[in-house]
Amino acid sequence: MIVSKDAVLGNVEIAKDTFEMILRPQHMPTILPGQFVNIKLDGFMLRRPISVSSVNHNCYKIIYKVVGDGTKALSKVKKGQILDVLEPLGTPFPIDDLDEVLIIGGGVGVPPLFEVAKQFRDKQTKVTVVLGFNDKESMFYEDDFAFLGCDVYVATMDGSYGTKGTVLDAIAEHNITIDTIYSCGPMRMLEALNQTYTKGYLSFEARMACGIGTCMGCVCKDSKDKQLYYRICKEGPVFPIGKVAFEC
Amino acid sequence: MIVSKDAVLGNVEIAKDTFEMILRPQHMPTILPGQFVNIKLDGFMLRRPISVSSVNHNCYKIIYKVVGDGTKALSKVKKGQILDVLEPLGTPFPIDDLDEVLIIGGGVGVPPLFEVAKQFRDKQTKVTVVLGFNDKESMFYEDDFAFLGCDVYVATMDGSYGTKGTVLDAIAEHNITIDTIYSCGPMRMLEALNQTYTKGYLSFEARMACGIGTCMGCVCKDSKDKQLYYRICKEGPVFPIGKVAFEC
Amino acid sequence: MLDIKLPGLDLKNPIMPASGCFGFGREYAELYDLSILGGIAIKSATIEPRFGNPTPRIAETPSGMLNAIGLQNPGVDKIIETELPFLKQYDTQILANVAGASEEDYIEVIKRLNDCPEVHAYELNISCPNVKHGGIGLGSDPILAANITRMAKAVATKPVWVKLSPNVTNIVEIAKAVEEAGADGLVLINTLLGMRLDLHSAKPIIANTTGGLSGPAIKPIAIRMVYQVYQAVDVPIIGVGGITCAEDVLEFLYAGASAVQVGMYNFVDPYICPKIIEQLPTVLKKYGCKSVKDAIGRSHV
Amino acid sequence: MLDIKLPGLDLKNPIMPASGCFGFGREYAELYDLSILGGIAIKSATIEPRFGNPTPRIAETPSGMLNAIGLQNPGVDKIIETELPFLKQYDTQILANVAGASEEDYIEVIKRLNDCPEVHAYELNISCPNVKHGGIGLGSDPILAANITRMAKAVATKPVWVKLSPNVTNIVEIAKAVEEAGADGLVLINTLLGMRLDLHSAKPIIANTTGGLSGPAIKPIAIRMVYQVYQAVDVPIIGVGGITCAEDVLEFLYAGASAVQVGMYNFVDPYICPKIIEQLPTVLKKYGCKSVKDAIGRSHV
Ligand SMILES: Cc1cc2nc3c(=O)[nH]c(=O)nc-3n(C[C@H](O)[C@H](O)[C@H](O)COP(=O)(O)OP(=O)(O)OC[C@H]3O[C@@H](n4cnc5c(N)ncnc54)[C@H](O)[C@@H]3O)c2cc1C
Ligand SMILES: Cc1cc2nc3c(=O)[nH]c(=O)nc-3n(C[C@H](O)[C@H](O)[C@H](O)COP(=O)(O)OP(=O)(O)OC[C@H]3O[C@@H](n4cnc5c(N)ncnc54)[C@H](O)[C@@H]3O)c2cc1C
Ligand SMILES: Cc1cc2nc3c(=O)[nH]c(=O)nc-3n(C[C@H](O)[C@H](O)[C@H](O)COP(=O)(O)O)c2cc1C
Ligand SMILES: Cc1cc2nc3c(=O)[nH]c(=O)nc-3n(C[C@H](O)[C@H](O)[C@H](O)COP(=O)(O)O)c2cc1C
Ligand code: FES
Ligand code: FES
Repeated sequence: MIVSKDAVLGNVEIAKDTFEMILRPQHMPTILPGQFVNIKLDGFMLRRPISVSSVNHNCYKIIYKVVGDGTKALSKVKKGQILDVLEPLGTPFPIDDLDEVLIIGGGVGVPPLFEVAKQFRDKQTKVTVVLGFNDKESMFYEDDFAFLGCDVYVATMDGSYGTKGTVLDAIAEHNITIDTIYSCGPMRMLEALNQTYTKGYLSFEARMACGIGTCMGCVCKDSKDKQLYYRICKEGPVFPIGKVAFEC
Repeated sequence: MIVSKDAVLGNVEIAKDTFEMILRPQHMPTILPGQFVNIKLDGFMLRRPISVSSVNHNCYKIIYKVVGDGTKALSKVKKGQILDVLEPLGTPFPIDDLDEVLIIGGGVGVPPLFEVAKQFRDKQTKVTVVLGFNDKESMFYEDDFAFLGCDVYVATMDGSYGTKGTVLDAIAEHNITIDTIYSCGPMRMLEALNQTYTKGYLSFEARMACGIGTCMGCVCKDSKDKQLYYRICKEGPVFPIGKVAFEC
Repeated sequence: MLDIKLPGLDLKNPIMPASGCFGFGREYAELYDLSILGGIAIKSATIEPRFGNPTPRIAETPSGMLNAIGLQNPGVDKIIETELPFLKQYDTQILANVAGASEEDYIEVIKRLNDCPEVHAYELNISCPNVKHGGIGLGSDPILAANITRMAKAVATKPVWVKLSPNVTNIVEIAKAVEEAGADGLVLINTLLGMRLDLHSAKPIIANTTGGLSGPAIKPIAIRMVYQVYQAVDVPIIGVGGITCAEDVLEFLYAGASAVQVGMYNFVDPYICPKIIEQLPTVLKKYGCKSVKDAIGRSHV
Repeated sequence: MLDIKLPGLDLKNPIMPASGCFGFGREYAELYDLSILGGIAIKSATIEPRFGNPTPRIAETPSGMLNAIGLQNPGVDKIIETELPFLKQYDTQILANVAGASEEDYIEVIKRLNDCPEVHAYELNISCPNVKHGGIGLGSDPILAANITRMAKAVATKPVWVKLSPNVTNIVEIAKAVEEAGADGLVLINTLLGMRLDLHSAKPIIANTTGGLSGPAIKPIAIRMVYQVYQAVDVPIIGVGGITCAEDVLEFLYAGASAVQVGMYNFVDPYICPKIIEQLPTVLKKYGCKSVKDAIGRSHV
């Protein structure tokens, strides 16, 4: 982990209230799929954790949705500005040796999965992607996943694009039977997947103060041993499916 | 008084830690000599009161010294930025009918006196100016007053320019006997002038919250009637010499 | 949608400027029509005119400010003579904030204001941290707080609201004592006692040493106190502390306030009260509240 | 110039991370050498391991944050077994923060830590607002506070510092009671009880309803309390609350603190402690202080 001054190379709206930002660190660290960065914004006390969606030689991308004052301020940041960022944080998705894998992303849970798909495709793994959004306007990255050579299916809650309903509805409709999943998205989606699948990884969110494992703000319990806990910012955000308890 | 979004047309360092900023209101109000504006800065709770130093058709100037975090932030403002400003505030210097007048400014008390000098010169009044600074590097506006056609004398505390000592030392050295003064500067200087002169006006400072007369943060007492008080932001900052008590 | 009827206060909307942050309205009347305000809590009135504390009385703090005005006011007689007639021209509700150095002072101020039709209710300031022998003692002891409330109720011809101090171990205890003593409503909170030192002189910036902390910095404390007190009392609550926007108002309503006061933010944005009044319907709707009444105490259901 | 000798704590500089804001140092040890720190106040230790409160435990506030961790910690035995040996490698002073659900718990934790040479002094946390039957009661009553202090002193083989709660009517009364009961020093302040509501759900953001407010927002309150307590007691004070820079440290020293703790700002800038230590000599000099000792209590002379 480093504290970096990252230069903003771009910051554009790619879907409804959803922005893609390119950041160039002073010294590019190794960032693995599923890791996140923690961004300081002027006028806000706590940093904002955002997943890295894609990594290049000397820069990386994030995709974020404007949901409150902090992400609104982030959306106003201009090309050329410098941001104070802790990077990278958290335990990544392991890119296991697999013949095929199912990637399931919901809303702003989609971003970290793009780098996952990229790295699996680099290893020739067959990648099937199911993306869930509220509506067509909120959708992003369908084409980008396709360009990697993934099979991509989309579900929207209002049926304005793809399957009407959740990612599980899309999986059923298209008879997708791949049993190893890599997923990130809203809690309810993760909980449903946790009950349906037994192999793969889920990535979680939590309100964080430090993002580096000291404040104990972001903990979750082990699914079996209620004395055992994990820090989502440190042992997570990625956990093997079934490892983490959903009530907390 | 209006709440205005003022465009910054310039912001340059004109002496040690001393900046001159040009502001253009959306709709230029009438600003009289000695009045001040109250500037909101991002990240600061209270506005910063700064005197107007010079007025033009659709814009005005302020001169400020970097003494703390707020004025430091102000010094970082870039040309083209928009500031949230209450303007104009306070009771101005009356530009009385006089044959000659002595203007005495100390440090960042100098700025409001420039518009005073300008308006007296427009009325053909003979204007003598005595400016006091800590040192030569902190000096500003000697030439500008001269260009208006004023006789200008300077004192510096360390003797690096003009008379060594205070404005009173310069007045003594140059045998200036004009008895009506217009002055602004540090409290100790105003207090000394208050004891020496009986005609003219002094402009005061105080820590302010509202700047418009409601919070009672900035009051001073009448020099005779200890039950009577004035709000420096409203009845002031300019008072006839002798009117205001110095202990408070 | 915005109206709410409270003891003595028939508010067209739940927004009023807080005592000490609006004077007697004269300066703001130059900016907008005061009749749009739900009400106005006027500056604390005392029996004698008061000059207040020495200056500096103001210091900035992170997301807040300190003040030690010391209840400067022209005295109740002068207020009756010059300020209330001025306020009379506006169609709004006047909450007269009452303060004093002794219980007798409070009672005397109330007696003189009883005959003024311009005043709709009283706000007993038993919580000002800036007066030496004054309110602070009353506000931090449940027995003293109940006592002054009872005395005020005995003479007052209008409803009595009591404004509590947050500088206490147990706000609920005080609130209950005051309710039991007959208070018609509670106002929460006054300022927290704070201090800033000047790094050059090493002395307090505020001449009076300490000052009252207000602004967004204290909002989480105010919300907590309104929330706790709402669960313990039946009288209505007016919430105050750190409000800067309509969303803040909604948070106070949810916590249990029936109306709110806006304090120091009037200094930052002199148009803040009209702005909030304008935005409140949109914000209520955005979060699914049909009216102000619908939002009150929503956190507790 | 920066060194200061306090009961149990021989500090090379007056800067230590505050309890709960630095874990047991492991994460920060990856960033810098912990030996540069004056000391470390480690996370509260309880007898049993504690999971703490449900999540969310964190909320942002203007110039501050709320937390309701609930004293999550692995329990004193595990701390002795795995954390203290880790900290032993660093040349710094360890202030072991002690908490519990009952007086007996505190005493038992102290007994177990008595034999650990890694621990230089105790910090009794009688002020955590996030434990139900726990510290908060102790910290808000002078008799209870004095009692637990006396009990701790009776068994402790190392100096006992007592960390006070700001959620009280009269901090001076508590401080004096604790001093009289034998405390070797005082730590001021813990967090203020606050709350935030979610506008969508109308429910508290913090699952535990309320949380402890920390950060720059509370600094004026902390400074005021250190200032007041300094005038009333003879034991040294460690100041904490809202420190973000060396200037803030100086303000606490002036108010009467002999050393300080940095809390939540470690989360904002993980390098804040080394930065402050580096800048402190310059800042002391700028304001005319020859040393830390020279600055302590300067506001009072
Ligand atoms: C590991 C991790 C990875 C994330 N990756 C992404 C991403 O790639 N794209 C994206 O759009 N969002 C992502 N999020 C969620 C993102 O952090 C929040 O949407 C954001 O912090 C909201 O800030 P705000 O100021 O706009 O909202 P506000 O509600 O005003 O924020 C107030 C406080 O709550 C916290 N907060 C609010 N919502 C969340 C949330 N859902 N999760 C965590 N903290 C929250 C904020 O950080 C802040 O401290 C991620 C969160 C985590 C923990
Ligand atoms: C009517 C009036 C006119 C002024 N005109 C000028 C001018 O033309 N040029 C100029 O350089 N300065 C002027 N000042 C002083 C200027 O307002 C302060 O230097 C400035 O507010 C300092 O802000 P800061 O954040 O840099 O300092 P900080 O010390 O960090 O400010 C903290 C707080 O203290 C207040 N404060 C600090 N010093 C002063 C002061 N001397 N007077 C009033 N408030 C203060 C600030 O406004 C702020 O609220 C004027 C002040 C007043 C009252
Ligand atoms: C400058 C100033 C003066 C105040 N004077 C009074 C007063 O006279 N009587 C009173 O009851 N409260 C007074 N208060 C407290 C406010 O009414 C209010 O309770 C407090 O400021 C918290 O609200 P805020 O955070 O919105 O400012 C004053 C506050 C300020 C900032
Ligand atoms: C996340 C968090 C956890 C804390 N845990 C503890 C604790 O276990 N024991 C304790 O005595 N204080 C605890 N505190 C309080 C701090 O030690 C400190 O007193 C307080 O945060 C004020 O300092 P600050 O404003 O610099 O954060 C905690 C504070 C935070 C923010
Ligand atoms: S956010 Fe602090 S431990 Fe995870
Ligand atoms: S600054 Fe508020 S009355 Fe003058």
